[in-house]
Amino acid sequence: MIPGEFEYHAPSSVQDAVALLAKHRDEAKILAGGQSLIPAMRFRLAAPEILIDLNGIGGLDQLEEQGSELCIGAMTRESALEESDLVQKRYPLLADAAAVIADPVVRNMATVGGNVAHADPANDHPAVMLAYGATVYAEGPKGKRSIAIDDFFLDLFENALEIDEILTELRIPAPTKGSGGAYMKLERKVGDYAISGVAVQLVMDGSTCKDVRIGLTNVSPAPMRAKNAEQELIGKAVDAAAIAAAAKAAAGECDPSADLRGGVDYKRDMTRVLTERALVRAVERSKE
Amino acid sequence: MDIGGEYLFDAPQQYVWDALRDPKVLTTVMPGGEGFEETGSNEYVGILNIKVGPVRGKFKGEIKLQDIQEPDSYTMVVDGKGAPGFVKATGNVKLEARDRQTLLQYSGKAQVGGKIASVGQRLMDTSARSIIRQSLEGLNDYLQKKLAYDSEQSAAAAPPQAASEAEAKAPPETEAKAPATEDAAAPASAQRGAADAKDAAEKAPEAKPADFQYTPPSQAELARRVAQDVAAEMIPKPVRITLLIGFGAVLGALACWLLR
Amino acid sequence: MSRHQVSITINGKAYTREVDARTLLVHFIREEVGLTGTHIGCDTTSCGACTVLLDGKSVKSCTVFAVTANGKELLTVEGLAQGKELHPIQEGFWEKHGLQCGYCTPGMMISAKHLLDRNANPTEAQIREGLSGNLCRCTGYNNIVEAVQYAAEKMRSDSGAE
Amino acid sequence: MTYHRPDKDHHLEDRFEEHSAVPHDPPIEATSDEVRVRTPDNISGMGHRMKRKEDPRFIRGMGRYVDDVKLPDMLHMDIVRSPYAHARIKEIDASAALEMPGVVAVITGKDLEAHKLHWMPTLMNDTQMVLPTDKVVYYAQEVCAVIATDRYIAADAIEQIMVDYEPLDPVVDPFEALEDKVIVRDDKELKTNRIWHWEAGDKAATDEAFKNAAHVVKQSMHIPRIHVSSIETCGMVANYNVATEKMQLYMTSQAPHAHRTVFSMVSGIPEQKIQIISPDIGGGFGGKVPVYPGYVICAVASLLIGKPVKWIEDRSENLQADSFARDYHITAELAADADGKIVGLRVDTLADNGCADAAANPSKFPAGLYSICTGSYDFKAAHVNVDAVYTNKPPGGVAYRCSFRVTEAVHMIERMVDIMAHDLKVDPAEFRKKNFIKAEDFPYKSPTGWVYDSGNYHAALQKALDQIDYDGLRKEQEEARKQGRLMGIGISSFTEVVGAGPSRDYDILGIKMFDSAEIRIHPTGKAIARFGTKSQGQGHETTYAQIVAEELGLPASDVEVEEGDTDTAPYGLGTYASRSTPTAGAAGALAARKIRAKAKKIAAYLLEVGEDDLEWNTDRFQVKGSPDQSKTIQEIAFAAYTNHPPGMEAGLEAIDYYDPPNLTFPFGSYVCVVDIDTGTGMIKVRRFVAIDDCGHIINPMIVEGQVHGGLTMGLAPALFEQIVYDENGTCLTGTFSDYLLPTAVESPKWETGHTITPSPHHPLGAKGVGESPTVGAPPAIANAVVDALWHLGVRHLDIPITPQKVWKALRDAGIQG
Repeated sequence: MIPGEFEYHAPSSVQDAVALLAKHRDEAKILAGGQSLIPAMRFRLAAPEILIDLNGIGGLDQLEEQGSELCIGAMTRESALEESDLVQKRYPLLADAAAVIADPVVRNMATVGGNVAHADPANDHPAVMLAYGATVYAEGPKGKRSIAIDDFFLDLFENALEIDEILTELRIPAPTKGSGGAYMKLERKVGDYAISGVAVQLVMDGSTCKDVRIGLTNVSPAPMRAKNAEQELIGKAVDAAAIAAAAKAAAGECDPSADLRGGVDYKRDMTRVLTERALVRAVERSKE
Repeated sequence: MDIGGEYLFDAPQQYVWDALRDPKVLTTVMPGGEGFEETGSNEYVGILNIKVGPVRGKFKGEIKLQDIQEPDSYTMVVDGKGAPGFVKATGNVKLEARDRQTLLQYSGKAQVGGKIASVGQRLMDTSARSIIRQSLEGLNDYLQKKLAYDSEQSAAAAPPQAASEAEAKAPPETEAKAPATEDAAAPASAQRGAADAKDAAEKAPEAKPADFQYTPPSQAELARRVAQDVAAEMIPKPVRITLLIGFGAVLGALACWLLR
Repeated sequence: MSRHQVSITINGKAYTREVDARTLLVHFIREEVGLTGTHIGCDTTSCGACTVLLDGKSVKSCTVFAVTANGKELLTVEGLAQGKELHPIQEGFWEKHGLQCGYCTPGMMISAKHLLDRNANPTEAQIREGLSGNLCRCTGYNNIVEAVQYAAEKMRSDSGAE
Repeated sequence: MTYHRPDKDHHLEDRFEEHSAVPHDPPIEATSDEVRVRTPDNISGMGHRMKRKEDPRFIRGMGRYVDDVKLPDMLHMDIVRSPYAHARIKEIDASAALEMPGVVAVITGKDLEAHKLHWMPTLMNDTQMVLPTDKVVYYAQEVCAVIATDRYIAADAIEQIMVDYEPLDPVVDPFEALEDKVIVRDDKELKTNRIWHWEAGDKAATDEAFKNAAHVVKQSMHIPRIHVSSIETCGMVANYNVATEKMQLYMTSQAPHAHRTVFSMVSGIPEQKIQIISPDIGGGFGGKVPVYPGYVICAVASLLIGKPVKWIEDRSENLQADSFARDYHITAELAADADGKIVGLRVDTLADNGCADAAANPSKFPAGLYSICTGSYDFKAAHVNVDAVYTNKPPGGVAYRCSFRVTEAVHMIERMVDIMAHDLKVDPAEFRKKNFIKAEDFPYKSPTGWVYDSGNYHAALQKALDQIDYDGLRKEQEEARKQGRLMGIGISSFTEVVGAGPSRDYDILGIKMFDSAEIRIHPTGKAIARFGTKSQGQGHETTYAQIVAEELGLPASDVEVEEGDTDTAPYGLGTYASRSTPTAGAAGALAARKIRAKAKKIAAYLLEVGEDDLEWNTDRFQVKGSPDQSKTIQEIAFAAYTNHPPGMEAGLEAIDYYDPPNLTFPFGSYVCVVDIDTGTGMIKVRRFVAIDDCGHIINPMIVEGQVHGGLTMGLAPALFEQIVYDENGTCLTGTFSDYLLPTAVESPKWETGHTITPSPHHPLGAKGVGESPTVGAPPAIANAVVDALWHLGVRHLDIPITPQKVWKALRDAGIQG
């Protein structure tokens, strides 16, 4: 349970980090919170030759609204979300998720950027960011660029970052009139990955759903949106029947794998149940 | 772990068959594949450097092909070992012509053991599926480029006789189906059995490694295509890449886990 | 491999050592510095026996590299008491029988400190949630909750008295 | 061990006369709710909520556990483990590892074979490999070990050792193992996986009872394989001194003395040259009773190299290779007459022992005390079968905080009783009351031969029902069902059997299961007391001091308690199976009484009166009728060294080896309320009331703490924990991410209480309590869940009852959530 040897770099700027990444490419790995990477290294399932530690880079942990967006620096610790009044008051979906990621001690080290960049469908932020329609900002040798979250997750642990790019920031749209969101996660115990998790962000116009995005956690090989479920709601009156139809659609379009958390049928049905509950909660919140 | 699924290749059956029988091709299309070699009658040994996210593992694999029914089906027995664990798998691969396309169906069982299974149980299935998808996607990519190359070649070669002696051996082909007839027309020495794959590689026109240079896309690129495929709603569900296997699949099962 | 000079202040005292990049913070604390009150229980960020405060926040020191903690301040269980005077959390654990084998206790108390530093008057549910990153196999948690409640009250009255 | 059948339950030899003839001191007392307190606060004898004496070092981070031991020139060991559950080892190539700077040695089975140390005996007289020379028989089995100057280097080196395995088909399922298609132990003469067959009770009488029964219920169940998972893993620092030829072993040991003897017998090192020090132990729960290969390799490494060697398991090694608990596959039948009285019990059991019979049971009890399975109920006919098999899994059969298989027994009978009550449409509480052994029937002889010392089951159950408002809950349940809400109420009225044990029946590898105490009173009236047991969190330093205080009137704070160093502590069998208070605690009381007897002589001398003129009062001997004339224990102690009577030996000390006349039988009634989320199948334990009766209480605070902890460790297997293997025999629950220990969030707020029905034969009337809740809680929870679902046609759910199991039951019943 001792990690293998590696060469360690602690750059003091994103530019330096990018330069290191550009130089070492595939041999290098970024260390953010390390709460996924270090255990993998301790099992020697991961053995990067070069580790580029972002913890010494200042200014990557901003958490503030700019214009019509909430800007979340990549190195923002999960616990910062929990402790932020802004997030608690205006971003209930994000706040819901922040409270159920891993456990409270892990959340002090784990970062939002790491959680997203890892592109693990079992992580909670990917579904949340998909539901928010977030924008990912990455920095590479050619400068900064933005990537729509819908284009970000490619496959299990595969994201759209180039090999020499670093995720530096996430931005999510600020709430508008009638918006509401909720995250529902079913876990065997605290600290576990979700059996299933559902992130909903919607905009209501009276009882009609103007817009909705639904992200699913740990029920597909890559983080996914429940687009069929969304289609069951958009432009429709959100009543029990519509919610049930959307939930059923989400259960149908997810693609879980069996593991110790449960079988495929169970996970599908949990996706249905949680979609229903998350929608109900999000609609309630849209009225607040 | 039960494995099974299907994949629709945009290539004629013989193309798919030959590629599936060619260790060199498989080595190239599988993410992390590294030099598979034939060691005996339909037996191959090779290295697979699996990469799933931050997790990497090197596996030595032995593959046996059995019950070979050219060009329709075979059974693959895989035995892989590496520091992170081991895999044992048996899979049936079936090809079926669908017009100019070929439907590959696979089913079987894979057992993954050792450290990867023990500490990364949650990712066993998902990782295997991911690697398989990427392998099949990679194979399709190869076939597309190969087809394009061959039709270019045949277009160029059709009016005048091919200059090189190697190419001269190969009758011109006018369409992608050619390899099937081509194979049948090959010298009598080209028997099924021992050096089957090698023969195919050496004698069939599509296997001109010196001429046809194939550069596989990066794993990220394959992943991107998988993502696009999965996202693309025009792809009918049954044909969507729902599962793994075949060659890449079984070996893909090697790649697993990862903790939080 | 790379070796690095690392300076970490632990319980107010600076320690400078040259270590491998891969040296885990928990090993730095236990082996390099010799403070063995911080324990190792699971190796996978599950049990929290290795919890320490890193710049005031509880972290699992088995999942942090010592090099990452370079220049930072740590508080371990050995730094809770002021000389002979126990910290209210330590008092609470003793008074309320919040420990049995004592192995998870240092990490549990550090997590409790993190919690109480941010919430002086937590509900029982908040205490349970706040300690849910730390496993205890002996106590069934009832008395740990009471110990934290005891400490919270004591800390509130102490600070009120000032 | 050869396969033999049938072997009658050893215990069936009738002990009734013997046990019921035991002189009672104190005499049988009626059940009470009041904790007995006979000493003032400053003395803090029994019954005081004394703060723990051991805590100051723990809360300051100054506990000293094995991994805290650091010796000069200490080397570190790491172990290469098998990725296969069954494979032949063709070659081990350690050349690359040996070339690494800092690597001192690589130890293989062949190296141990040269010293005839490649096999070791198990506690059940079976054999187990230390390191294999031929084949591995379970996943994560030790294959070879690296000794290096640093634990990081050792970890690097094991990656460089190339082992060539020839995989063999494993047998993972115990029922398949019975078919003998794959033989796990081909080192044995008999080529079978069957280890033993064992029976208890009267088959003919049981068959007859079933023939005449009006109601019979039958249920199969699996008590799954679980792991104790103390937060501290196992480890050792072995320190062999070449000059003195002394082997000092710091070891995570619950039974250091027995381990010393085993080490001596296995290694040939003279026993006086072995010192085992079991320092602070970070939880045991039975997992630190067996001798694991790692200990032996570590000790051998130090012996061969002549330097200290440290070995500390990581969590995955601990979960995957150390002894498991449970893993009994049970089919039970319970018969009742037309009046709803239980008349018979029939039990068939398949025990999955893994690759060796390494259960931590008394030698004569291959299935432990499993035949206690008639529980708290009074009926005459029972018959129990157990067959044990080898499979390609780690060996074990440790307690998981219980007494030798009593948890399996209690789970079975409490489930069966609940099923019968539900089938008969009788309230489960009423059904229990109707069938309980009555208070006046103690001592009670069970149909499988046990002699229960004392009990009052009705009182404990009634108290639990009252405390939780059982009637109110049943009404609420009725209403809830009408609204489609699912709640369940579960009861468990268990009888524990602890305190092994009487030496005639109980031994470990032939060593009788007595335990010991040695008390020395210093001239200034302070004392040191040493015991043969070893606390792993139970608080012995406090409770034993309170026992001495109770008996001698010395303030408990003046009594230093030591355990765990075999060079200084008297020989004892250790701490497990809730035996410390029943055995060593009794020894402490009796040693104190020996001291008191001598003290009386000294007091008589000092007061110049006859011994018969003296009476004991709390902390002094006083002249009868003239309490002013007295000598305190402190005065007497001083005199014992400064002014002792002529002809008397100086000093004031005593030792006692206590051989209990019988086991003790703690009991209790637990009531649990659960709410079920019909959408997700999630189970929430809303309330849990536990009424325990462990006889006289030494320290109520510690008893409550033990009960709380035991309840969470009962909740764990009921809802969360299970060791899972795949078809290859790979353990899939190799980390705490997949082996699920409950946190403070999953664990409810436990509500506890007690009744006190003293043991008639224990010197203090105490019984032991640390494990009762682990035994009693799982069926209370399982019964509550099934109670919530019974009307939907659910008769039984195997533990751990995961949300998926509940969800399936709900969906099968057409409830869509």
